[in-house]
Amino acid sequence: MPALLEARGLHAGYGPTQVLHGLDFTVEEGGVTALLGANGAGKTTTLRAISGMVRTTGEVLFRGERIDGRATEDIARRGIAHVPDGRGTFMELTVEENFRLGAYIRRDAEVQADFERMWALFPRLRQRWRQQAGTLSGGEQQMLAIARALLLRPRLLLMDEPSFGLAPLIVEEIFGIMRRVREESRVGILLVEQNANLALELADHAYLLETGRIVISGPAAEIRRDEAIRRSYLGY
Amino acid sequence: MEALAHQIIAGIATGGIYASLALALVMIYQATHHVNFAQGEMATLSTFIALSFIQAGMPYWVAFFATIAVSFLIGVAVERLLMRPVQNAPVLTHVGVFIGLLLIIGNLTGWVFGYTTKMFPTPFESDQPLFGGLVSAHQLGSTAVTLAVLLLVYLFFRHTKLGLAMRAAAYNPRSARLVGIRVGWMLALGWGLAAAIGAVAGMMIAPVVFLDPTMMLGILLYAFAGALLGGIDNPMGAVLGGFAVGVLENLAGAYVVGTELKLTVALIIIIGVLVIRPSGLFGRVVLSRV
Amino acid sequence: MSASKGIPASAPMVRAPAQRSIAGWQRAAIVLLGAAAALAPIWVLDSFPLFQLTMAIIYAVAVLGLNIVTGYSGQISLGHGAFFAVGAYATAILMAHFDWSFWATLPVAALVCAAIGFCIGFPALRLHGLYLALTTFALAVAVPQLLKHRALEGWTGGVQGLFLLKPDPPSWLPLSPDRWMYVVVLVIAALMYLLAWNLIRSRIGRALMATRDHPTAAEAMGMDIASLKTRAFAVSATITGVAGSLSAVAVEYVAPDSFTFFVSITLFVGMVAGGIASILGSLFGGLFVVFVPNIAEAISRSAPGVIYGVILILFLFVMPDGFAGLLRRLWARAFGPRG
Amino acid sequence: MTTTTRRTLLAGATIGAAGLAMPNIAPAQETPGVTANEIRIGSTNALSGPASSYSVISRCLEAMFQRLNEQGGVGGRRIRFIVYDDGYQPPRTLEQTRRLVEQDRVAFLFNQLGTPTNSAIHRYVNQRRIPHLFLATGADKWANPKEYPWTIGWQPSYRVEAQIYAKYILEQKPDARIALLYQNDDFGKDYLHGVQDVLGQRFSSMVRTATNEVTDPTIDSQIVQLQATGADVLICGVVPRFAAQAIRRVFDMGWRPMFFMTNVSISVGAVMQPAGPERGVGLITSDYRKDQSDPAWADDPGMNEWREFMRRYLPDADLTDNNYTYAYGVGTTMIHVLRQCGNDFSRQNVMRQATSIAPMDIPVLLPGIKVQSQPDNYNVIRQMQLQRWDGRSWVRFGNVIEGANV
Repeated sequence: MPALLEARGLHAGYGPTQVLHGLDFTVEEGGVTALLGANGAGKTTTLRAISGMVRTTGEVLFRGERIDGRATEDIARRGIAHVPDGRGTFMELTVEENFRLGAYIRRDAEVQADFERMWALFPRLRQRWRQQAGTLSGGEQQMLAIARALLLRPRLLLMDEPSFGLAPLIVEEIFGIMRRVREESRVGILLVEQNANLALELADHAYLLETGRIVISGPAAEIRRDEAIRRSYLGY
Repeated sequence: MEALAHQIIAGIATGGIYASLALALVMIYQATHHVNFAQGEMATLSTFIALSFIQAGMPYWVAFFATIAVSFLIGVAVERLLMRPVQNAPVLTHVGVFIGLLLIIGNLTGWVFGYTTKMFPTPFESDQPLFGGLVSAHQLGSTAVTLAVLLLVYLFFRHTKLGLAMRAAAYNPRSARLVGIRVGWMLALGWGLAAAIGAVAGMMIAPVVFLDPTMMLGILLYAFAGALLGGIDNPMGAVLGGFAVGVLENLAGAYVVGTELKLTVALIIIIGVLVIRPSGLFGRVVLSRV
Repeated sequence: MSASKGIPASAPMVRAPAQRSIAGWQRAAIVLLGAAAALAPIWVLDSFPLFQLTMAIIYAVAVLGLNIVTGYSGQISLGHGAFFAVGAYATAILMAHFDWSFWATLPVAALVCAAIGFCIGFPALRLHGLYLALTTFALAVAVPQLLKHRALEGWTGGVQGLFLLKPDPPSWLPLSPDRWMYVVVLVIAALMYLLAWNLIRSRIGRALMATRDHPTAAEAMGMDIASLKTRAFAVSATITGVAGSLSAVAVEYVAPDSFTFFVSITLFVGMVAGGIASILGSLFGGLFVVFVPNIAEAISRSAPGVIYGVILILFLFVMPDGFAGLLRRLWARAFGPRG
Repeated sequence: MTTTTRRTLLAGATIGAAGLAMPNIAPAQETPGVTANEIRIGSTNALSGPASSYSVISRCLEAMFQRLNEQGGVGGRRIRFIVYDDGYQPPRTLEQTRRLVEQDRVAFLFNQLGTPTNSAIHRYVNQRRIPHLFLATGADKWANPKEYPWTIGWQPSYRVEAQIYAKYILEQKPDARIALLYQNDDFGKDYLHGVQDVLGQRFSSMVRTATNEVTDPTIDSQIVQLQATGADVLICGVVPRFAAQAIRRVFDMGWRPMFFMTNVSISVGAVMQPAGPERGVGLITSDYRKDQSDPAWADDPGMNEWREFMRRYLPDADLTDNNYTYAYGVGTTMIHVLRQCGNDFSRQNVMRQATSIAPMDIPVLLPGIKVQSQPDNYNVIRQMQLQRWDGRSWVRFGNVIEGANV
């Protein structure tokens, strides 16, 4: 059985600048894979490469099928949800409308049920139901972004720095919710995080990126325990 | 006093003209976040196409809907052929393409259909002059049509999935792609719908002002002002703005500065309002926290 | 969060021009060669092509003015024809009614435009994007109406306009008025370009571009954006107004119909075709708006407007960031990406 | 001519001065633009932009010269008629005219369109002594042989037309209250000036005015405003689209003034039909042309000549457009002048012939209205006749009126 997502020799860049130099990695169904590394290592670009938002070479396979070179919207329609950096909520639209957009491609009858599931996960969003997303606090916006992505009913969820710019308490809340998501559904998660400790706590497997190359990979628990790695790469 | 009432009624009637084109501007803005400067010219072209259909013997309403369909296709084609190649260019380049489009369509219409002033039929004929001859049956009918279009636009944007997707694509194309919206087609669809609404506006305006290739040149500016005054992201606001501009312009011309400067004064007032309320009277103020 | 987060989500308005250091003597040689090339047409061209070139340079100056506000400061103006008109009329009125010499009128025209530009700059601060486009476009529509207005008719000549004369060449120069006009335009254009060049290079210029690209950040850095932008508007209006003043004497006639909103559109087209936020591009823009309509006419006399529009759009397809963008790409290809 | 005196004086003075200060004007060729088998004639028109409706005039003239060439040309020479687009922008007109004169080296200029556009080149052509013939504009400043001897118009001026209406009003309704609607440009203002000429002191007490811009969508507001003044006479100096609007609105409001319409906007096809023929009954105008849609001219030999020409040379043209009859008239005049030149097509002789046309009939002009010119009188068509709309066609009444001496 193929991995949920597999990248082989993935290169990507902006204009003449190459950012990724041949990555190989996999994300397993139902598992959490963390992508760690310093600023500029190419973590965000990796997620964008999977979503078809940058020019790439190499192969990306999703459930055994090539998806590299496809349009972003087609990739989303195959079941890959992406919570991008800067959250990617629709600031000008209401929370409700953001929800409806999250479920845009779905034709099944369970959308309403999923709305209710999201209300249960994020009770704060329910209170803000008719408010413009732009008026929400940073933490609420991140919650909305995650809810919006989950409403796609994805098989794979790409998350770009969910903790970015948020107060520790909120970060804790969000990671708590993600743990619940992980337990309740079979969605695979590829998580990009600056906060390596948090990410490794949640992840099963981790890759360490340095200037566009994978330098270390292994089970999250092992990396967490490896003092040398922690000190030289993760800085804590 | 009677003259004042007459000026206001005449202003409302003229404002209806602005309102109908303003709706097309709102449509394209909602779908692309641009204002197409060639919108008026495209509407004029549509009206000439409608006239050809009618002259070829089609009944009015058949020609009406056929024109809407043809205009929709023209709008889609324009987006696919002309806007697509520059989609990643700077915004100002887009404005450059709009100007090119304005030149092409404006001159093409005259070249193909001629420049003489033509009569365009109305489906709302009546022999009884209304309101002391200030408003024709056609103007009442066309106002009803404008309001009907307004209702459709409102329902489309507020209550359909497609309308929501179009707004999302315009606000944030990147995120829209991430939820699976085909942004390219949303833009094309927006152009098509705007062209279709423009066609309706053209067919409603032409019986009042008479049809020639420059028919929309002045109207576009007023419609633009009306749309911005009311709030360009709000169809209802744009329509009210259109009516407001019509009345304002008449009152300024008749009682304030004389007809020579009525446009100037109307514009100054509008700009004054915009300085105080930059999103228009009914526009949604977009708040965002970083 | 810098590098990776900062990578542009949407295309930036301009890319930074490639900078290479050039030795002093090389620079001097380039300036001399440029000056020689600019003056050559006086001896090479007949009076008619020389006149066209004169007009092209005048439009290039006007486009340059527009470029400062719209290209560099990021405030879209569809109304610079208004400043062009004001500059032209300032010169024409002083020359026709008070028998001033052209040279004396030039600073007045510049000052008047600066003042008006400064005043327009204030509401322009509150308005963005489309709203500013409408405001400035309204200005372009209103100016011809004001020029025709009864109250000003005594000064402006109303719809009939005003006649004036080109400046005479100094008696020691064996040049015809046409050729002298070219020299005059060239010198003033050079001054305007120098002014613009210095402005763009200065702290103000860099601040303007920073404001355009990252308004919040610029504000956070403690820049007085409002004062920057209004000043930019004033400088921009001045340059375009000077161009208008030159056009009045080059054409020797001003009338409201010479300054319809089409002038604003023309300037805008020149800016886009030449390259947004490019000084060199503005020069090309001037050539574009004078010569391309003639090319269009040579292609089809039955519908030159259609052809002009088609050429404009094709041009933008091939060079979405204008002529200056093409130059930048050629430069990059020739010398490789800089390190 | 209230505001123009000082300026024209100034301009006249400068011509003299500039003429002296121009050492290197091209050495006077004997007959520029004329070769053994060709005469080059230049013109400008709005082939693009909002004023393009007049471009059909140039097309018609091109066809007329083509017909002339097929018939053997003039004096053994073919005519080459070069028309450039100025988009109705005065600076472009100057550019294109200089191209015609300096690059194409045309013999002379003919029927350039527009008042502001021709104003921009008025001095240029007079300085260089280039015949600037039969302009396509009805402003009255082209008939000024003293200061601008090289420029001559053709059609009767709008100002004279307005004078005719004003005099007729004084005759019929000495205590009329007049409403005047005019377009806020050179064309419309001539109607204001013409009425002022006749009424003089009484203007301010008798007349109320309103203006419109070409870009106005409708003129309803102006009509409402003028009706509210209680006027019983209405004069309109507006282009066809607004003329049709005015006729319809005035009628629908139940206002029944004595109603005068500029002869620019009386085409049956473009104005009266769109407005509704029944609404225009009683409308008064004055014209010098025959209206091609008027049944009275169905079998008229002159109009048949025109129709035959249109059928052969411009089969796709819109026959209701009276720019074609205008063009045919002015083209006929031009060809007549060329024939009068004999074999001498020097600029001096062309100008001499153009300014000494013996009174002649032109197929598309009303009976009794002549084309003529004298060295001291550049008003080529100086007669008109009043006519009234009877619901189907224009009915002439009264005598042929000679401009200034109504």
